[in-house]
Amino acid sequence: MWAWFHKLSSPKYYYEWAGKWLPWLAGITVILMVVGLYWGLVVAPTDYQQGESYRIIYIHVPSAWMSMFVYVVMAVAGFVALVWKTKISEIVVSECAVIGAMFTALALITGMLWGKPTWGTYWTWDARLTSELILLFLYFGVIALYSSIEDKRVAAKAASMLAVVGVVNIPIIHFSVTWWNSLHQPNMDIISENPSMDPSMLWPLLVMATAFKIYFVWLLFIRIRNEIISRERTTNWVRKLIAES
Amino acid sequence: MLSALITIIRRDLLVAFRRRSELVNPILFYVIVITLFPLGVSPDHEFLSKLAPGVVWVAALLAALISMESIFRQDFDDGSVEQLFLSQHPPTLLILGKVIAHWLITGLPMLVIVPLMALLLYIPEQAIPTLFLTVLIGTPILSLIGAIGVALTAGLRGGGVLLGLLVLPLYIPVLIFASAAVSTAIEGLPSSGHLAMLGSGLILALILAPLAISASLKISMN
Amino acid sequence: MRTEEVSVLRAHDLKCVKGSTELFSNIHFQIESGEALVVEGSNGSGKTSLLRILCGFNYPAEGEISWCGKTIDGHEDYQQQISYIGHASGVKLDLTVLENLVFAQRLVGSDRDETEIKDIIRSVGLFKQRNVLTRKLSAGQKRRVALARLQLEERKLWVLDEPLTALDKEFVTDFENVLKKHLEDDGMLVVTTHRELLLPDSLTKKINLSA
Amino acid sequence: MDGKWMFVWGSYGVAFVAMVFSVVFASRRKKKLAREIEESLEE
Repeated sequence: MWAWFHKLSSPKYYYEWAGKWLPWLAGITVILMVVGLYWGLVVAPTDYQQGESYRIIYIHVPSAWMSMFVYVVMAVAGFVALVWKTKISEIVVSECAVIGAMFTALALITGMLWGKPTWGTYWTWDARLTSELILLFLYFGVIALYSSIEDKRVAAKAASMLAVVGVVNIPIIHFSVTWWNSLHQPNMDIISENPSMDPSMLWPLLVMATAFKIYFVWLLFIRIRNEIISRERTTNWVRKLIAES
Repeated sequence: MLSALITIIRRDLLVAFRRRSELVNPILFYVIVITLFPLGVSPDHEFLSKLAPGVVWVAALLAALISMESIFRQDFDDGSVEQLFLSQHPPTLLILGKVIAHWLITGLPMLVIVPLMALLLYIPEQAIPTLFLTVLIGTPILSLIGAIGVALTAGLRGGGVLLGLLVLPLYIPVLIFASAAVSTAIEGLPSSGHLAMLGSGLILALILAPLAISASLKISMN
Repeated sequence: MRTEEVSVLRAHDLKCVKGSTELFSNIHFQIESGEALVVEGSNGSGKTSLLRILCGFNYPAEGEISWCGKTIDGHEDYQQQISYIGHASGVKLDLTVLENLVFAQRLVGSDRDETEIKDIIRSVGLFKQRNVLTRKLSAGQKRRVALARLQLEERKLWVLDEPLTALDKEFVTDFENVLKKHLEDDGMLVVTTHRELLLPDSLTKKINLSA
Repeated sequence: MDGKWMFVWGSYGVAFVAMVFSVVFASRRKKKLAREIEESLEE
């Protein structure tokens, strides 16, 4: 097991290994997305309180989950990069930052589009939206730091450090924002997602959430492979690879 | 151990006092930002005192941010950063000393001036002790977190703006708890809960931040 | 502070990469107590990088450095054997010469009284300027403050990056004597320089990064 | 049709565009990189 991890941290091996997975990941993502979309948009019943607009949660909730999940992945990779100095985990940090920022932005946009028909306004300072907004800032910080340092290995280490600091802070930020929110808008939480969802509505959500997760891995693998080629462009194996294709 | 801490604090204070002109800049900035709010929003007595806790603290965040850069800037230029890691004493201890010195230069003047700012913003007298306490507990947290950001961005062009992007989101919990403490004090309610929250934040920052700063400096030295 | 045992600094198969360019690779060397290593090479060949790797500030892309048989990675005592003078000499411009040295020695942990420090200041020819802000000194004089710090710290391994920059000829001779004395006392030295530095041949190893 | 569907289509549209284009851009970057390296090899 340990030996396998060690092998995986070599860029060449990782490149080939991830390459084998790509078609499978693509296939599973597409199938799950199609199933989830059909189920969520057509099969699932209309919500008696919110009407059709509740269907936005099938992308809003998975995006929001992913926005946090990706941050944790990024921070764990950052920690590994700082302690064991493996090249692949450094790349994972910078690529996760971009993908995570996308999911966070999606969660915000879909959240706002859900808010208009539900609350009558695009933006409210509710705890969830505010936390997502701050999370987006944290992602932007990592991306900005990474792109302003020229030496990409140093940049990746700095970004890793920031990701680790961020992940320690996120629970504190989330707690403070929730607390702040309860202070100012005590009645806002009633119309958030129902904790006891009907199974006919819950299943499509779980399918979509899985689809998003697989999609993330797929996109991450593609981006990591690109970054490996870019960084290792002077090595023999990359040259051979390019010459052969 | 303690003597090393005191040595580095004394050294940094001495250096700072040799450049006295730069010493007052952050505090002037702080005062000016606070003055802008009544001008930009409204000088109405009731309205201002409602806005005041937020204004005092947003201004404190910004002032802490712009004063932060000086903590390691010179050390990177003159090669003292390397020497921190070759010392007989643990780098984290010396770094803690540097943060303390920096807080004495930037946070302490804020502490002195904040009751005056409270008068400008019509914060009732009963809330001033709480305000004072939030600044006393809150600004060291700002220094500790800010120093991580500076350690990561030192030696970069345009580091100042970048620093804001990295550090301001991390300042949010301090802003929330500190201004809420002042607000409750204005309403005449006890604010010890909020202050305890800030206090535990300070303890956490004191333990973790020096480690993060030290690791960040090592990365930036590359 | 100095021990009788022989210390060994050993570098094995070092490689350094900056960005996407490789600065050097396949660097091997070993020095023991009382020996010096002179690092040569053209501009941009990675001399400074090598010294910083030796001090543990940077990590080599490949290879390993060991001190007395133990790898320096996570070996904290090792950094406490080093005195380092880089391009920036670690001198605070807003402190006087004397203050700089007093603070430096306290941070290092050695405890000399002020007369000893003054003796060292005299030996680098800055006694008259001891209470002058370092900012007001010339480039060569600033460099001398750093060299005075070297003698004050009493560390075993001296890592010096272009120590002779801006120094005048007479002082270079003095400084060579300081280095020789350091080697005689079983010290070790790693140095880069563009100017000729006279050190006993039998104790000096050379390595050229451009080769 | 319920007016609320507009918001549903809007958010699904945004998500679709973002996610599909992320993959497309990543694949195009790979081709660009390959071309760059090929050119540097020919030199």
